[in-house]
Amino acid sequence: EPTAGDEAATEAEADGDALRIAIVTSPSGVDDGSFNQDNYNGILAFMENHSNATVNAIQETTGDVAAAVQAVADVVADYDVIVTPGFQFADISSIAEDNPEKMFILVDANPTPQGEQELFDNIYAMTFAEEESGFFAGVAAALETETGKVAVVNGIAFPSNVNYQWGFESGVMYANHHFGTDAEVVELPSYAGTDVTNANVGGNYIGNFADPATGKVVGDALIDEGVDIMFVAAGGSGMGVFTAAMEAEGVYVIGCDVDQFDDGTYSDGNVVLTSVLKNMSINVERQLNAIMEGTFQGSNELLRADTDSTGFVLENDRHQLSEETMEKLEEVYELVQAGTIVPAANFNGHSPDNFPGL
Amino acid sequence: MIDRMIIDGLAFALPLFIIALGGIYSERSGIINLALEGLMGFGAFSGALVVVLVLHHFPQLQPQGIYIAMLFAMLGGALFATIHASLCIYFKANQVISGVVINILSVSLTAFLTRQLNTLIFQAPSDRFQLGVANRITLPVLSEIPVLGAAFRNLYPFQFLIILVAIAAYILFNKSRYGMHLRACGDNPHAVAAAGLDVERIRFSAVVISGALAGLGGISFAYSISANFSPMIYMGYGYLAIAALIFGNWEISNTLAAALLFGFARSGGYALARSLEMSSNFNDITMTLPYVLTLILLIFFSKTNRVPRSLGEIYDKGKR
Amino acid sequence: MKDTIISIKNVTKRFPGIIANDNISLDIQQGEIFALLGENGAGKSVLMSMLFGLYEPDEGDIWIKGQRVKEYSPRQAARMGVGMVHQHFKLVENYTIAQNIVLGMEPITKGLGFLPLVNISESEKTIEAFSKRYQLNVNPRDRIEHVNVATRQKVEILKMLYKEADILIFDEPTAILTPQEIQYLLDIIRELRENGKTIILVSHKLEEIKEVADRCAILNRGRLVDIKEVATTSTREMANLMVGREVMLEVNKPTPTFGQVVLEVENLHVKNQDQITMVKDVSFTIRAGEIFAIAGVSGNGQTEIAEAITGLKKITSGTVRLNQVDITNEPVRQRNLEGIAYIPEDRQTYGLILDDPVSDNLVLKQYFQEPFSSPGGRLNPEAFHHYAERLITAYDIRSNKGADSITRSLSGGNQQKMIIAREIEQDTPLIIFVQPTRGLDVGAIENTWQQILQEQQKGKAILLISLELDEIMALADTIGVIYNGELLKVEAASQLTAMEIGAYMMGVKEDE
Amino acid sequence: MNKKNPLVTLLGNEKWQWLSIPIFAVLLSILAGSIVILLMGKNPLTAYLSILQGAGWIPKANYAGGTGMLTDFTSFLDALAPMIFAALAVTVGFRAGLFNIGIAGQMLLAGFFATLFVGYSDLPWYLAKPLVILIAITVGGLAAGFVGYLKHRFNISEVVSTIMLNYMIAYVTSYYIKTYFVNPVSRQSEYIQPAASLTLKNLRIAGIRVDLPIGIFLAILAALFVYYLLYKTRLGFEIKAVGANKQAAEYAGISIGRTIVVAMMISGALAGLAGATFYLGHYASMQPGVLAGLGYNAIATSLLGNNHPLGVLLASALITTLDKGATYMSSRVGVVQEISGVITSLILLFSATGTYIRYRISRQRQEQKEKQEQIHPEGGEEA
Ligand SMILES: Nc1ncnc2c1ncn2[C@@H]1O[C@H](COP(=O)(O)OP(=O)(O)OP(=O)(O)O)[C@@H](O)[C@H]1O
Ligand SMILES: Nc1ncnc2c1ncn2[C@@H]1O[C@H](COP(=O)(O)OP(=O)(O)OP(=O)(O)O)[C@@H](O)[C@H]1O
Ligand SMILES: [Mg+2]
Ligand SMILES: [Mg+2]
Repeated sequence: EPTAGDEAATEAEADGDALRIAIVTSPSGVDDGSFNQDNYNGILAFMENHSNATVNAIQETTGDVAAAVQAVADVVADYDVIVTPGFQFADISSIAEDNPEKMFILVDANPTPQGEQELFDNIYAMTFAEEESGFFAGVAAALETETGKVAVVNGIAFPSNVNYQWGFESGVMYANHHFGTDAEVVELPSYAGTDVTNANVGGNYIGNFADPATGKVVGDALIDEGVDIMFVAAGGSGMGVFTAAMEAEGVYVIGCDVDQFDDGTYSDGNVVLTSVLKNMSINVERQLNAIMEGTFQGSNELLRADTDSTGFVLENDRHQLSEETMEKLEEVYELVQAGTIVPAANFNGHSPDNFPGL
Repeated sequence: MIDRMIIDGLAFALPLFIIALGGIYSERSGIINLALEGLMGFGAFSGALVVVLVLHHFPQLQPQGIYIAMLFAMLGGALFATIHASLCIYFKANQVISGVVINILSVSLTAFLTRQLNTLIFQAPSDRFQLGVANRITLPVLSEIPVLGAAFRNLYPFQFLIILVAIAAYILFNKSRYGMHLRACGDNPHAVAAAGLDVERIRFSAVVISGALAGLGGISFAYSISANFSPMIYMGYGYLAIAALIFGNWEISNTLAAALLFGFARSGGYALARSLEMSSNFNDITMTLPYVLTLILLIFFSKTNRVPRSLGEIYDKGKR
Repeated sequence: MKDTIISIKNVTKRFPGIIANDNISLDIQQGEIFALLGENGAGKSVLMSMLFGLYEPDEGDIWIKGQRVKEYSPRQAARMGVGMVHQHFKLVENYTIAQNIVLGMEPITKGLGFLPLVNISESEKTIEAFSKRYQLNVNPRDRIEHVNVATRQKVEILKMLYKEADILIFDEPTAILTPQEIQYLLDIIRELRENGKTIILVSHKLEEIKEVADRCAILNRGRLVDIKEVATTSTREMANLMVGREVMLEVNKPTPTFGQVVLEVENLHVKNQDQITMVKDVSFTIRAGEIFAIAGVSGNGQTEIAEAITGLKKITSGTVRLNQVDITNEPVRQRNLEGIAYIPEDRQTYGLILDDPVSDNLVLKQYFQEPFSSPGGRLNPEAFHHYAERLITAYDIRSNKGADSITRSLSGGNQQKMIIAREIEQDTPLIIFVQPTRGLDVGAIENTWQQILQEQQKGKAILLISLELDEIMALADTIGVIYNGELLKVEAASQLTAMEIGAYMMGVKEDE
Repeated sequence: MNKKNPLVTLLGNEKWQWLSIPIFAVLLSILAGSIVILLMGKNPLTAYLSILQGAGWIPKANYAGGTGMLTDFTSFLDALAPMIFAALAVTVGFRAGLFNIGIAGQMLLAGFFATLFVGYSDLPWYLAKPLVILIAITVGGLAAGFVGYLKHRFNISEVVSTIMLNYMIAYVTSYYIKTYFVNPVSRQSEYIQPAASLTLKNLRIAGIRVDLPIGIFLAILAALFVYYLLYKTRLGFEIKAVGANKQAAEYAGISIGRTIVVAMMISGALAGLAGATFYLGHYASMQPGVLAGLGYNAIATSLLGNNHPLGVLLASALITTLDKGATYMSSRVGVVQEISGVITSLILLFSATGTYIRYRISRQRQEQKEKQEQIHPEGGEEA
């Protein structure tokens, strides 16, 4: 109905430059204190400088990809910008095609190609070099371990998870070579992952992103093997690994994606050694600003340390690393930023024991 | 590995058992209770909410946290159970339907409230209540027994409480006047009324008790699995408890055996997976172990099943 | 002059569609045996239930021991010393006899010195002694689900005595007892009166009332007709008051002519679900045109025999032949088609689907045949309706909406008519009647007996299982008496007296 | 005349009680929902209107490119189809006296096999689509028939066996999906071929993009079929007899075991169709290890529809409307979407009291009648 579309246009003009933003999320919602929250914070930060912008948070409750896209389709008419955090939203490209005047910020996935088309003028898709974050975790773990045994726990061997795993292993390897540590990466054969090409990639995979019970079993099994630091990139299943660490003595975890320090508190302290980050909020804010300034450009970006998009927690009261470790992390961070170090990722042709900068 | 199997098996079986025990109270009084899943979840929600509130203001109470949580989980479960009890007893609703509806309500209500309360009260948006863990306890002497000693190692505080509550519930159920009246209600409520007792009150209290026990089980799972309350607690353990109690023929001791079977089949499944060293993909297959086992055992044990005679029947004083 | 212990003043009680008690007033004296007499549905049980606190009067009040009872409940009744033996037993099946008797007044022991626990062993001892004292011998450790009806009756009586009631209500306690047991019960009732108890006895059986009661009240359709001194009133007078017209239950039984053997039962053994043998080595034959009656106290295997013949229960061993065809292993449907009609004992559970319309129930055994359904399986509602209307007229089945009435809304008597109509219309060589007149009033009984005799005239073989000796004496050509699963005696009806049958029903064998 | 009781006046007509009582329950819960929305400081009227808009019943103010009211409405129908099937599955089981708690598992298994054998094949649409339906019916029917068999043969409560089977099916299919046809981006099974889909996706009608669900036509047919089955056929007569009174049915010569198994198979076949329209229609993909919540909601939906196939159609439409409209309401009114879940459960909660309402009405009508009878005693006697 063309008339309806016209109305929307006039409405938008009447409000002047008021940007109408929607954030559509997977079941956990914008206030999950985690992944979605970080994206939402980017919008809130933007709104501090643009007080007449509005934001509505919409939550899709099933977690199914088709449902996720449907939720976007249901509301797209009423907004100028839609922020969609999560791989579930890759299929919004079809909506973007139909709504060239709307802008989309897609986080953690590239849009699904429509025919030959992979890039869309109105979608800014950001993905992150998880292997870099994993690398920092690996270096920190190798430097901090008391038992000399560390491990990485993941959900399912999808590329993002394998990136984290190999990045972590690269980091441990790097520390062993350059900082004189002697850390061993423990892998349980029964939890080895099979990646999307059906190759066995090792690691410790829970086999699920929403099964904390099995997460705890895997965590316990690793602790039984003597592991005292676990890097956890396993979604909801990860909470089980955290619990296992809390129940054990002297075992720590490294969080991922966002600062997970608050998830680690328990009666005797905190099990979160540090968290390695994907800096989504600053990138969401950047793109919203770009929209305001008229410089917004659709693209599929793999974001790295060079734009401060990957990293680790810096605030002193949000991590438990020694000063020495922090110094070494700063050191490798610069090398990663400069591209001197390129940790191994699922499909970048490197492996944890052979990557540039090792 | 066997240690781990015993420890984890018990830690899973006991909460499951106490939920099923709640189910026994309700069903032996004549009220079908498919609502256990929802009662368990709501109980866990209440316990977690209260403990988070208390610790927010009195952080020094941290060590007592788990006990506060268990107490309020029982209260919350009991409170939520009054809905099921009222629907089934006073509003004469179909008991199966009421149970299913309560489960649906519980999931949506706790998810909604958790989010709202975190933002409103703690100004910290989150979809869960962080609980922290309970210190685990190892019993001296007993834990030194070879192999079986594992059953006395690394125990959660809730395991002790569950055992205490279960013993009390057992005595109340099988030895006390109240228990005798309750079991009679499940067989022939008219006989109970003729004996000058109030059937509706007995049944109401039985359902409320079942809510309290389910709540206790729920908060135990919350502590032992993810150390927080989130809607992820609704993993179907309430339904599993129903299976356990039917498997246990509505008898407390048999149901304990059924719950232990589930617990050990589950931890045994994990142990099996580890020893076979198959890749993580096969986890899903080993996870089916408890259910396959149950179904097979049911084939042998169901013939003699004795459903409480008046189970599910709407009690109408005037009916002859 | 004795004191008034119960005073019922202008009491009215209604149920949907019926006024069960209509403005009833009567006084009962301390220490008397007061009988309550009336047809089925006259409102006797309802009135007693109000005395016992199960129902509340809609209007009027009840005074007990000079006190007006308010917020009255069975608990309250027990406190005031009122006890009741219910017509429909109210027993917990999976409890022992002792547990049933003490329910609500359990003796307590202190477990570990402080826990109030039910003292089962003490209850058992008490009950054992107690049952000896009243000579109502029961084993307190038996579970109710394993004992027969007579024992259950005893348990109901013991329940009341145990609660030390001094006002004892017996609601039709003799309906299921043998003549000997009835005598015995009446003795107990007399003895209780000697002990100063007040007794209210509800019964249809005029002889009993005549024998023990001091006074009797007659109810008819919820109204109090009269109160009589029993000593100066004849049974005939009471009967006429009860029914409101002259009654004469008399059967004109024509001399039967027997044809070929229709049913042959040989060495039948049947177990119940607890693997207890309920029928032991039973053999008998029924010829065309013969009424073969099985007499016996309820629970001695009668139901199992009927169910074994109809195929509802699995046979442990033995054979059943119908018209020379061995049907021992045939399914129910097949047997029906080959010629067995069956009026079951428990009409509400087996005979009818109460929530379905009358029409569906009337075709319950034929719905799958033409014209009720097509060969393809499509139902023909018109045929249902047509057929039902015909039976409703032919058998005088009364209901509010004819074929479309919900079966539950019909009175018990009309429900029974539905079943009899359906079964007789099958026109099968064998008809099994179990308790065909239970719960029917005199008129309906007359009618049913006539129908049974008509079928006999048509040359049907009839198996009649009844607890009512009168019925058996009135109808049977041949009588088999069953005790404890065995046919103790099979004899032509003319060769047996009621007292003899009663003795066999108690298990007294010929040589004793 | 004595004064009339409003409840009796309003809902007293027994012929319409199957409709009037659920409507009464729904109105009560909408009222309760309004209070919740008011408490959150929002306008309930806007909220409810936007639910209707979101489900495509009434037009929205704005539509996005290429979409219109028809887009929303067909999308609603797409979601409605599996709900109807699932609720019908419950109804058939219920009428035979069986609680099929395993709808979700039967859906999943049927969807899985249809996806496995047809979803990724190159079959042309005229083979693929009927084959999907056939497989779904067969797999669902067999899975549930197995439950019926266990019940009949081994006396295993269908409640327990369906719960066990739900878990087993969820885990086993999860294994296969994750191992053999997972899409690494979406983390669920690869989308099926359009030829196999029961929803014709991305059609353009007058320039508007619509997803046309074939399933909805099938679902309405299925409702008619169930109606026909239950009320017009011999088998339906037997199913209802077994459900209403097992002993009486056995007495009448109906084979209980066969009827239970057949009823379960029909219930399962309907559940299978729910699975087909859910996984190969509405979603076109499967989430590993996730049982559809719809399988449980259907139990309550069937009750709301009074376990009557036509009532089920209306009840499913209502529940699906609430579900579909929730996103748009959340966006327009700014309340969290979970509110709609709370309202749905309130509706179901109130509808569970339908028996009680009916009971109260008959009681009160009786009292009224008796009062009248006292005024005209002779008239009452004949009534
Ligand atoms: N709970 C009830 N609900 C509805 N109607 C009832 C109820 N109890 C009794 N009635 C009706 O009240 C009337 C009186 O019943 P009551 O049981 O007192 O009869 P009765 O005189 O004891 O008959 P019987 O000799 O058969 O025991 C009957 O018509 C019966 O249907
Ligand atoms: N469960 C019930 N539901 C509805 N109405 C009932 C019920 N029981 C009894 N009634 C009503 O009470 C009336 C009397 O029932 P009851 O069985 O006591 O009749 P009755 O007087 O004994 O008649 P009959 O001599 O035919 O047995 C019935 O006609 C019916 O309207
Ligand atoms: Mg009576
Ligand atoms: Mg009657």
